[in-house]
Formats: sequence, structure tokens, C-alpha cells
Amino acid sequence: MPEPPMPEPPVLAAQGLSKSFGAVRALRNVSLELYAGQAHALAGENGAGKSTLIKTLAGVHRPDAGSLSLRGEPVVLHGPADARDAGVAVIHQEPTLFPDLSVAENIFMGRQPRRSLRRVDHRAMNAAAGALFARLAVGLDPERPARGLSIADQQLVETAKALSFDARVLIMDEPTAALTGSEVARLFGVVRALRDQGCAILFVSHRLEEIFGLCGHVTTLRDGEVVASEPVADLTEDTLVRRMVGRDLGELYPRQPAEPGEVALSVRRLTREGVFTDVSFDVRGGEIVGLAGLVGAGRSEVARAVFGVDKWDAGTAEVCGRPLTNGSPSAAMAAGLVLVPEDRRAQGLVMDMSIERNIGLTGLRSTVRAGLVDRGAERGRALDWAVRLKVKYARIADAVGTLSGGNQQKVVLAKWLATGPRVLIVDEPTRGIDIGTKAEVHRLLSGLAADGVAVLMISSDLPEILGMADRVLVMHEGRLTAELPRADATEESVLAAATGRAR
Amino acid sequence: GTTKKSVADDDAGAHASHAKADPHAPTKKGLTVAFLPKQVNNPYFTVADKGGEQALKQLGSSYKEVGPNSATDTSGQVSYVNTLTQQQVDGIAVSAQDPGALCTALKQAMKNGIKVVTYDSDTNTGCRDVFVSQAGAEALGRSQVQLLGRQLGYKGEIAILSAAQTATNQNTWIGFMKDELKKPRYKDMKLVTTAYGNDDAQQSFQQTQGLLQEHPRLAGIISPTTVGIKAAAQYLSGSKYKGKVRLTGLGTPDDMRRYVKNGTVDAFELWDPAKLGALAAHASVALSSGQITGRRGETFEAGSLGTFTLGDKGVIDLGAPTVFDRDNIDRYRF
Amino acid sequence: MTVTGRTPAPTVEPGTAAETRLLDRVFRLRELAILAVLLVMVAVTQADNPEFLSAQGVKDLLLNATILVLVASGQALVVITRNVDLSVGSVLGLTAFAAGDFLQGGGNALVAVLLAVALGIGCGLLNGALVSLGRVPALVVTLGTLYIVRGADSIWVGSRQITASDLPDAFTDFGSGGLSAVPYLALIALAVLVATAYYLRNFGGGRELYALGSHPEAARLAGIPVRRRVLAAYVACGALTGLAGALYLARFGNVDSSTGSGYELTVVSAVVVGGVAFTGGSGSVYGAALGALLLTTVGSVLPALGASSVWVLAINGVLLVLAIAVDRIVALRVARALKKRSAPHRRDLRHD
Amino acid sequence: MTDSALVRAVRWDTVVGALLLVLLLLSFAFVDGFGNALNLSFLIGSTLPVALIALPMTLLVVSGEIDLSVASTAGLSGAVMGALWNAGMAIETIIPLCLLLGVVCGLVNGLLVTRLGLPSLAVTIGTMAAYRGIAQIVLGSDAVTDFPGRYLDFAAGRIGGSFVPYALPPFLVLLAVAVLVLHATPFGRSLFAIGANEEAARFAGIRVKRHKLWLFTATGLLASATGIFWALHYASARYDNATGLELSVVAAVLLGGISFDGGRGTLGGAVAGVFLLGALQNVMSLLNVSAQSQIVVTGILLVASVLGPRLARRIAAARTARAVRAATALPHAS
Ligand SMILES: Nc1ncnc2c1ncn2[C@@H]1O[C@H](COP(=O)(O)OP(=O)(O)OP(=O)(O)O)[C@@H](O)[C@H]1O
Ligand SMILES: Nc1ncnc2c1ncn2[C@@H]1O[C@H](COP(=O)(O)OP(=O)(O)OP(=O)(O)O)[C@@H](O)[C@H]1O
Ligand SMILES: [Mg+2]
Ligand SMILES: [Mg+2]
Repeated sequence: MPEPPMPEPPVLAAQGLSKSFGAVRALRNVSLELYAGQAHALAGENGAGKSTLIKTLAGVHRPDAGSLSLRGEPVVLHGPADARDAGVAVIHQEPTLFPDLSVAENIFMGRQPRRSLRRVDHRAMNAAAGALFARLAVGLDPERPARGLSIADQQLVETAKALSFDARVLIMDEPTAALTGSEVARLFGVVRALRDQGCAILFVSHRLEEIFGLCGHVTTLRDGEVVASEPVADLTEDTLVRRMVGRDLGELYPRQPAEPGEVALSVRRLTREGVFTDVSFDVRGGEIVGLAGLVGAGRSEVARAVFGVDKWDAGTAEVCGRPLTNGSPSAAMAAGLVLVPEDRRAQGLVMDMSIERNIGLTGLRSTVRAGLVDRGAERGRALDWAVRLKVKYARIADAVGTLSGGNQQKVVLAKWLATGPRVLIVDEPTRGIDIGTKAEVHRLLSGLAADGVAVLMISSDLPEILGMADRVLVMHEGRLTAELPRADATEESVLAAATGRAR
Repeated sequence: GTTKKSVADDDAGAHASHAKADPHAPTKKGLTVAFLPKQVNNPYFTVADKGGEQALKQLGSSYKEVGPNSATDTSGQVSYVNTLTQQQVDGIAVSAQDPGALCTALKQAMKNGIKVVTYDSDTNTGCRDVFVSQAGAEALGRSQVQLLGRQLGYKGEIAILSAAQTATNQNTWIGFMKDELKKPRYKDMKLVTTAYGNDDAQQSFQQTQGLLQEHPRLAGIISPTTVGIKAAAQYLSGSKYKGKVRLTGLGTPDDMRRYVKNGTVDAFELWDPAKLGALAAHASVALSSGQITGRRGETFEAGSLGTFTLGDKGVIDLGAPTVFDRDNIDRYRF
Repeated sequence: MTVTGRTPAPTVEPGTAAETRLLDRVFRLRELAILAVLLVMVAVTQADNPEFLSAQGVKDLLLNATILVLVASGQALVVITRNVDLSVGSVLGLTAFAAGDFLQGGGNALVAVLLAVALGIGCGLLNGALVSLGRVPALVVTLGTLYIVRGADSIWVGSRQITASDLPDAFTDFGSGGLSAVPYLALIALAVLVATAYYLRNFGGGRELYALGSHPEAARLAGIPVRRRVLAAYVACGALTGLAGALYLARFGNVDSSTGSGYELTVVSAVVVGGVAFTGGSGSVYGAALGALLLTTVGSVLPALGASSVWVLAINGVLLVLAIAVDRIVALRVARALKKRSAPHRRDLRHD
Repeated sequence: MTDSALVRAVRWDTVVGALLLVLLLLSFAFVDGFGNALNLSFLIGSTLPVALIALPMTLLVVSGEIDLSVASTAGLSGAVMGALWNAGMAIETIIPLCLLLGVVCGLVNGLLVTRLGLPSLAVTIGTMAAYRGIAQIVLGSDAVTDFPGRYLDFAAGRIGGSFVPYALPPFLVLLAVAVLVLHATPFGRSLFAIGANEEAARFAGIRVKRHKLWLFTATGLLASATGIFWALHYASARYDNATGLELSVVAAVLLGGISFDGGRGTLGGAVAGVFLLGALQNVMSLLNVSAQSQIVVTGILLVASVLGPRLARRIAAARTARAVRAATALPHAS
């Protein structure tokens, strides 16, 4: 148990929380204390129970056992509204916005500024939302509908929403997973200011440097149990990893050198009006090409267009010399090109379907016998990949929606890796994946490249790009602004190109 | 392929080879006769079936009523015929939603010894023993035209507002109306169109509106359906056409009382549905007792209704309809 | 790692305000397209048949639409929350008969209307409670209550019927009367419509209906009292349907146990044509009302043009399909034009 | 593990199957006239049209779409069949033509939905009116009844003296095919994915639009087959054949546990739902339950069908939660 650094009682405390989902015991006897003016980190592998703990603190889940207290007073939360009224603001791991409503309405839903007769003051609301975005330095229009926002933008809207509460406790579940360095820096600036004003912070991230950069205290969960709770100052990254994983990790970016082969993916002057313009690049077999840029630079859009989920307006794309059909993912997949999408909930997975069936969806043609699905083959294929990616699940027939965020991401990877592609485009492949598995994913990508697969890796995690890529492409406002060989790719050079300072 | 008509005639021919009728056979008691109207909860059929119930009570037989909830649920009506066949009733009195659709089921019932009477709306001739017609179709069709002609002074454009396009009885009547209009007396009267309100109050309402808008010089409307005439009357009474456009047709006194009194409608006509039901009941019992078999010329006794003779193709006519107007309407309640 | 790049320009760029206004216009265009179709139709008919827009003609058009407008607005409220109420036809029949029964017994007209509304609210409560407390699919539940209410109504009413002669003259006169060409009933409907639309746009409760239709799970996380709001939507729908029932009685004067059967499909058509999406969260009651007006006008146009009754149904259906297809194509075109215009900005417009 | 066995056991489609079984057993034992071959063949014959359309409808609903125009398509192909027959064409030519017509109707729906991206609910409400209207134009008020006896016998007759209608074996074959397609082919798998998350399905390289187009076409085809069967079964081709059938299909499919949000349900459940409603209606008619009460019962059954499993699940969840709480409480009791 941590000794309280201050005499006053914790703003929010949990004592002996337990929570089970069916046979899965997500939390076991977890205690946690959050103090005013302190930033507290929550660390742990995928599926350790972090999100479950946060949802319990936020009143989304009712604990099976244990209790909560606010400033020393015991409370029972009957729903998210109770937590909100108690001054607890939460950014959940999966953004949940109202797609049909404006961004401003999303932020202020339920507590809109009012005019006479309790009418909603739309103008004041938009102005307030604009001010919040200014604080976060986000160029979002408060009046645009939330539909179509990229994951990162969604995350930022969620963040703005949480900030708008002036809450006493701010809980953030992987708010930075889809953000690039500059957004993260800006966010941290705002959070630090809040902390210094006496707000208690609970922060989850799989990026260790963020934990060390922001937090003063860290609690580590493993298999739903607290394994340690200690000041960050006493820790090194290695010890923290050992706490989480229970063992030492190997090299983080295990890039095996491979001989680049023939051009496998060739994109020429690709344009989608209003989104990206005149994008040309090649990816060779055996090569890992990183695609970097700020949030909203249009990287995902390029990937979507090449894969065929969106139509392009001009240009061509070829896989191994064969031109791709505009707007046809099935043709792209037939040509050996696959895209691992960034938004696992909307694009990657069918939440109500089992893990097995989800992985099976990309292989319906390959697991067929006499026109019927061969269930044995389907299960074998799914099990094989679930194991290779260390998905933590109770049964392979469980619905994917019951997995933790990181494990869902692993299923997404498994789903497309299982097709054995020649060209692999991965969009934020390690979003929300814990540090142990991340190394595993990197090793896997590296191995694929070594086998001659062409890999285009979009990532907002700059160290990941720098560590993995043979070449780095940088986008800024819908255009390619730089192509840097591995030797020239540094944080500074990439950022310069990403912010449009290069050229 | 062959035509519909020839088959119907074949059926009638086959039918004629039944056992001989004995007009003096004793009237059987303790029979069960089931009434199967087009639609239960329809006020018109409720009155008719009540008439049947009373007649059966007097005859010492028992009555039951089943039927679908909607007047267009033909398959529902077929199911009821099947159910009644299962339940081995003695007679079925049915008002057919469709002349053909019930045939298979009714023949099946007749094969099982059940006597089938149609009333109000007939099936194909071969699928029933007798048809109790609410007044000769010819008389009904012609008299409505005569009624309107008198009200209009035999001059002006007229229209017909019917029920469904497929309603057998409506179409027969309309046929006779057109025939009547060919007579020289009606040379100044012109039938401009026939609209269909599907026996739905709202649709009939809108169709009336449409008629008047399309034919601003319309002088009269005939609506040979109780739902249609009621809706048309309600529209007229709330519009500028009230008292200017004449309306007649088939309606019940209860429905129409208000419009007769406020001058929207001068006169309309109808048979007494209770008598129609009673006659169907008598016919059914007479069939079961062997007093009639469905051939032309056979006669039977129908209690207070008098003696009836079977016409062509086993049709029994109830008699002339009653004309209701301001003077006599208060004497009728149904 | 903390990397600080040059931060992008904060807040709203100057271009966006104009862009937004345009965007707003497009959203409203959904309704404008329907309005245009409507006007063209009326104009063509008027050219062919000058009687069509006579005082009586206009009055008839408005009267025809009134009842559907009311029910469709209520339905729109429910559909916006990503639910549906299929029982409206049955409820309409039940409330109309109840009001008639009460009036027949010599009751006061205003009380009769209130009675109908109260009964509608009761049915709305039943639906709302089943849907929101049981958290079960609205389609199934309200299809169930469609049958239940209709069955109960038939059992209660039997073969009884209310005819205009059973009703006080003042009541039926009110049903067909009006201020010159504008019927009283249409005025009532208009007032209700404007009030509902204003509430939806400008009150927290109204916005929350959109929110929970747009994403129910997010609504729960945002602390919106989902059940209460869904219940409220159903109750409002029931109340409007009850009101419509009373007005139906005043207008048509004839009510029996089958009044309003099959009406739900007309109502749903009106709502869909009016651009209220069945996936919830978008659309407006004005749209639904325009959809209702369009449908009833089609119903009046064809007879007025002298189309044989035989053709009415087919033309009706084709027009309906055309209306939604044209609406959709216009929306897509405009969206594309807008996208090109706003090419330098990334913001995309995707609403479907 | 036990809780999931329990949850699987209370899956609604199995419950519907069990209910159907119980109903059949009880009716055999206690309802007069239910168990004989004639009644059973009636029951199956009148349920077949609903069952036939329910097959493609289930697939469609699983993929997140709906087709409300099925009854009108059926009506239209019946009407065209009648019109062509009247025109003297051979029935062997007519039937393929009508099936082709159904395919066209389905294609129109499918193209409107997939090419223009319109909501299928709206589109098919429109085409529901359009197809029915065209049927009315084609056949008008005619009722064609004189189809060749061989065909009528096939549609209405049964094999020997048994309860099996001739049309049942072909239906069972279709059912087997549909079950295989939905539950064992890649195509079927894709449908579930499309229904549950269309975007994810697209990302997985599934040809969403093409799949949907296929489904609408198949629905049109089977709807027209149903229309042909209907016209022959009831020996009556009219433009308003099968009116309201779509609501019966939707109700039955919903009762069978198919979620209209897409992505969930089994064909077994849907077919069990169809026959449960059919059998229930038959039994209630035999027991003289009035049409109105039958409606109420149907409604209650529907409501119960969604409330029931939910309650069961809640009870099961509460029980396991209590068990878990008891298990976790002990070790930490210190
Ligand atoms: N709704 C649910 N139903 C069933 N099991 C669940 C549910 N939610 C979470 N779990 C299980 O609880 C465990 C803890 O999940 P949780 O989401 O808390 O992990 P996490 O620490 O947030 O992981 P990540 O870093 O991947 O987000 C996992 O095994 C997960 O499968
Ligand atoms: N489905 C969509 N519909 C409409 N707009 C979209 C959609 N997806 C993304 N956008 C918008 O397009 C712009 C480019 O987004 P994109 O996702 O390509 O950026 P990115 O460079 O991949 O950044 P990140 O992935 O880090 O968000 C963003 O402003 C985003 O809001
Ligand atoms: Mg998590
Ligand atoms: Mg992206």
C-alpha cells in the first residue's frame, strides 16, 4: 500500500475491487488512491484489467466486491452520470462519439450552455468548444459532424470533452495511442497545468516514456491484481517492464536486414480530391517503408484509397506490375495487397462475432472444401495466428468484443496477416498494444519483410517508425513532403517534413 | 388455354347430378350452421349474421360465427373453411371474399357432407349449393340508377364510387347500372368514371374529393357500398358541394340518418341484412334436410319470410330492396 | 519522449464559417428537395385542373395531410432515437373510437380530445416501458403491441361503429371548418409541429434524443438518462397519435374497429420520405411533416388529374421511389461539389 | 463453463423450436381434428407461402436489409400468370416468365439499394405499392381461376392419403439449400459480417454490394415462386393475392429470433417461428378462439419472444454473478 504523500484523504480511492465477466476475473481485490495534484499512472499488459478498473471508477461497471470513496466518503456509483456529478471526468479507451451531432454538441451533451427558459445556447457552445480546441491546439471545426473524424481526432474530441468538465479527477485510458509527438506534448502541457491546479490524474499508456514524463506514481496490474504501486522516481524502464510482464524483454526494434527486391507496390500521382494530392511512392519486396505525419495528414486516407475502400479521383496503383481496380478491396486482396485498418472497432472487427470467425473472415476462400466452410481448417488457421500474436482470450469462440483493447488489436493483426499477403499496409499496427507484445509484432513484421513481403507502415509512434523502417515517407496536409532513407531519418528531419518546414 | 367461363359451366353441370329434392322432407333439428362473413366486426355482417342466428334458434339448430378480421384476408377465410370442415359442422353460410380462392376448400367441405350456402357475395357456381342473393343483382343495379335519375331530373354527369375493383357483387351491379344507362331516358346522363375506395373510409373520402375536382360539373354519385356512401356523404356534408351534388347508393339507415336529415342525401336503398342472414340460415337447413338440392325450380319454406323458389344456378333472391328517405328512415334501426 | 513541433494554427480558420453555413444549407436541402418535388407536383396538377387549388381544393389538401402530419411527427421523435413505433395505426383507431364513444354518450368535446390524448399517452407508456426497461428491439415489441392494441380494440368495439350522426354537430363542423381555406385542424397540427421542432432544436432534452439515437452506448457513457428519454419519445408519439385519433374522428366522423389498420406503413413511409434516417440521430420533424404532405398530396393529385383508380397505386409507388432517389442523388451531388470547393481544407462531409 | 451452456440453452431459436414441438404434442393429444391428415395438410399448405418467403428474407435480414415488397411481387407474378393464361399462353412458358419477372423485381430493389445507397426499408415500401399497382393494371378486376388441373392439384393436393402436400418436399429441399448457404458457406458467413458491421466486412474484402444484390434477387425469385404457388393453391389469380403477407413473414422471422439490426439469427429459428405462428392459428381456430383474440395472442407472443430471452439471460447472469461473488468473497475474507 502506498503511504499518502499528503495528510488529506485521497480524492478518489478504491478498496478491494473485484470484477468478473463470466469466468474471466478481470479485477481481483484492487486498491488504488488518487491524490489532488498528483498524476498517477496505471501500467500493465494487454488484458491486465486497466480499462476494467477505470470503467469501475467511472460508474460504467458495478464491482462484484469492494468499495469506492470520494474524499474519504464512501460512495456507490449507479451509472456514468453519478461519476460525472462527483467530479470524475473520464476519457475511455475507445472513443464513443455521436456521429450525427456536431463536435461541439458532442463535447457539451447533457450540459449545454443555456439561455433564457433553459434553451440551449448554440453560439456559446460553439465558442466554448472552439476555445477548448485552441487550448489543445487542434484545428477542428466545432460545427462539423463527428462522423468521419479520424481516430486521433475522435480521441482529441474526447479529451476536449473531459477537459470541459473542470473535473477534480481526470482519468485517461490511453489517450495518446493514436497521437503523434506534437499532439502528445500539447496534451501533456494541458494536463500538467490541470495537475498543478490540484486535479488528480489517472493515466494509462503503453508508451513508457509518457509514464515517466508525466506521472509521479505508478500502479502496475497483472492478471487483474496489483503487483506494485510505487513512486516513478524509484523505477527504471526495465524494472517497470519486469513488473508488468514478469520477465525481461529482448530488443525493442529487432530489425533484421533484408535485401530489397522487386517493386511490389507502386503508387503514381494518386489523388483524392480534398483529401490528398499527387502521391507517388514505391515499396519493394523485403522492405519496410514508414509513413509518418501529423494527425490528419492524410496517411490513412492514402492507404484506404490504395486498398480500395475509398475511390481515388486520379492516378494509378500497381501491385507487382498489375494495376489495381479503383474502389475494390476484394480485387486488391486477390492481388495480394492487404490493409490492416486503424480503427479496430469500426473497420477491423465485427464485435459480436467470435475471435475465430473474425479471423476467418479474411480467409473464407482459403478454408473452403466443396463449397462449404471447413470448420476445422478455419479454427486451425485462427488458433495458429491467435497464438502467434499472443492473444489473451478465454475461448476462441468468445465474442471479440469481450477482449481488452490491446487484444482486439492483436486479433485485427492476426486477421490480415493470416492471408499471407505480398504487400502489407499496416495502419497504426501497435495502437494500444503493450510493450511486450509490441516487440513481438515488430519481430513479426521484420520476419515478413525478410520473407520478401513489402510492408508499408503507418504509425504515429515516431520511435517505432524510426526503429523499424528502411525508408521513411512523410506527409503534410495531403502531400508527400519528404522521402528519407534510414540513415537520414531522425526525429528532427521527420518532424520538419511533417510540419511543412522542409522545402 | 381454356377460358374461365367454360370451366364454371362444367362445374355447374357436374353439380346437377345430385340426389333428388324432397320438398316435404321433415326439417331437421340440432344442426350446426356456421356463418363465415367476409369480415367479423363489420356492422353489416353482424346484423346479417344476427338474423341468421335468430332464424336458426327458431329452427332448433345452433349457430356459430367465425371469420377473418380483415376483408382482404382471403387466405384467412380459406383457413376458416378448412377449420369448419375439420369441426364437421352441418352447414356453412359464407360471404366469399373471392369467387375462386375458396373453391378448393369449399369443395373439400362439400365432399365431407357439409352444405354450403353463399350469401351477399357468391363464389363460382360449382363451389356451393345455393347462393342467397340480397335482391336480384339486376334489380339492385337498375334501381340505383333510377333513384339517382329521379333526383337529377335525368340530366348531368354522374360517377360511381365502388369498393374493391375485384368485388364480385359490385361489378355485377355496376354492369347492370351501365346497361340501365343505355336506355333512352338517360340520354342526358353520362357516367364519367368509376372510382374505387376499397371499402376504406379514408380512401373513399379521398376518391370522392378527386371525383369532384376532376369533374367539376359532376351532378351525382352512386356508391353501391355502405362504407363508400358513408364516406362520400361525410365529405359532401363538410364541403361546398353539400346539397348540390346528389348522392345515392347502398347504405344502412343508421349510417345515413344524419346525412338524410341535413340534406346531403335525398334517398338511398338497401335490403334488410337481417333478412338476408335469416334466409341463408333457412336455406342451409333446407339443404341439410333434403328439401332442396340446389336445382332450379325447387322451393322451400323460410318461416316468416315466406316461400322461396330457386332460380338459375341455384340463386335465391331475397326480393326488392327498400328505399330510405327523410320520411321513412326513422322507422328502421340497423 | 516529448517532441515539440511547431503547433498548427489553432481555432477555427476563417474559411470554415462560410463553409459551415454552406454545409448547413445542404443539411436543410434534404427538406428543400422534398419541398421542390411537392411544389412541382402541385403546379403540374394545377395547370391541368384549375379546380385543384380552389379554396375547397387547398382546404382538402391541408385536411388530408393534417392527421398524417401529426402521427408522422410523433413517429419521427421515436425514429430519431433509433427506435420505431409500429403500433400507431392501432392506437389511432383505439383513441378515435374512445373519443367517439365518449362523445356519443353526450360528453364534452374538449374532454373527448383530452381523453384520446390520455389514452394515446397510455399506449405510448406501454410501448416505451417495454422498449426502454426491457431494452429489447422496438420493431418486435411494437409489432407485438400493434397486434395487441388492435385485438383489444376489436374485442372492445366489436361490430359497433361511430357515425357522424352520433357526434355533436359542433364537433364534426370543427373537423371540416376553417378560416377561409385553412382548416382548424391544420392550424392545430402546425402549432404542434412548430412546438415540437423548436423543442428538438433548442432544448437539452431534444438534443439528447438525437444523441441517443446517434450512438446509444455513447449516450449512456455521457450520463444521458436513456430510458427516460426513450420513454418520453414514445409517450410524445402516443400523445400525438391520440390527438390525431381525435382529429380523425372530427374529420371523418366514421370510426369502427378497423379504423387505422395498416396506417403504420403510411406513417413510416412519410417519415422515411421526409429524410428521417432509421438508423437514428438525424432528420427533423419538419422533414417528416413534409413527407406526410407529399404522400397525401400524391394521393389527391392522381384523382384530380383524372388518373384511373387502377393506376393510382402504381404511380403512387413509383413516385415514392423517385422522391427518395432524387433526394439522395441531389444530396450526393451537392456533397461532391462541396468537397471539391473545400479541397484545401480536409474536412469532409459524409452523412448517410 | 456451465453458465455459457445455460446461455446457449436459452438461445431463442431453440426455445421457439421447443415451443413448436410442445404445441404440436399438446394439440395432437387434446385438440379435436388437429391430428388428422387433412388438417395437417391444410396447416402446412397455408403456412408454406410464409415459409417460402421467410427463407430469403432471413438471409436478407441477417445482412441488415429488409424487403417489404415480397407480397406485392408475389401478387404481381400471380397477376401476370393469370393475364398470360387468359391470353392463351402455355403454362409451361408462363411459369418461367413469371419467375423471371420476380428476378427483375428483386433486381430493381437491389439496384436501388446498392447503387444509390438508399435505405431498403424506404425503397421496398415504395416498390411494394408500385408492384401491387402494376399487378392491378395488368389484371384489373379479373380473377383467373381456370388453371390446368394438374397444376392446381400439385399446389393444393397431398401425396396419397398422407398429410404431406406435394409442395412440401420441394420446400424442404429449398430449406436445406438455404440452411447450407447461410450457415456453412463463405457467402453465408459474409452475410453475418455484413449485417453486424458493414464497414468491417468491406475491409475484409467482402463484396458487400454484390452479396446484397444477390440476396434481393433471390428474394424476388422466391417471392414470385410464392405468388405462383399462391395462385395455384387457392386456384385464384388476382392482383391483390397475398396482400399483407409481408407482415406475417416479418412477424414470423422476428419471432424466430432474427435480429433486425442484422448479423444475428438462424434459419432454423425463422422456420420454427413461421410454423409456430401457423400452427398456433390453426389450433386456435379449431378451439373456436375468435379472430380478435388470435391477434392479441400473436402480439403477446411477439412481445414475449423478446422479453423472454432477455429475462432468462438476466436471471442467468445474476445467478453466475452471485456464484462468482460467493467464490471471490471467501479467499479475501481476511
Ligand atoms: N465486457 C466484457 N466481457 C467479458 N470479458 C471482458 C469484458 N471486458 C473486459 N473483459 C476481460 O477482462 C480482462 C481485462 O480487460 P481490460 O479491458 O480491463 O484490459 P486492459 O488492461 O485495459 O487491456 P488493454 O491494455 O489491452 O486495453 C480481459 O481479459 C478481457 O477479456
Ligand atoms: N471516413 C472518413 N470520412 C470523412 N473524413 C475522414 C474519414 N476518415 C478520415 N477523415 C478525415 O480526413 C483527414 C485525414 O485523416 P487520416 O486518418 O487520413 O489522417 P492520418 O494522417 O492517417 O492521421 P491519423 O491516422 O493519425 O489520424 C482527417 O481530417 C480526418 O478527419
Ligand atoms: Mg484497456
Ligand atoms: Mg490514420
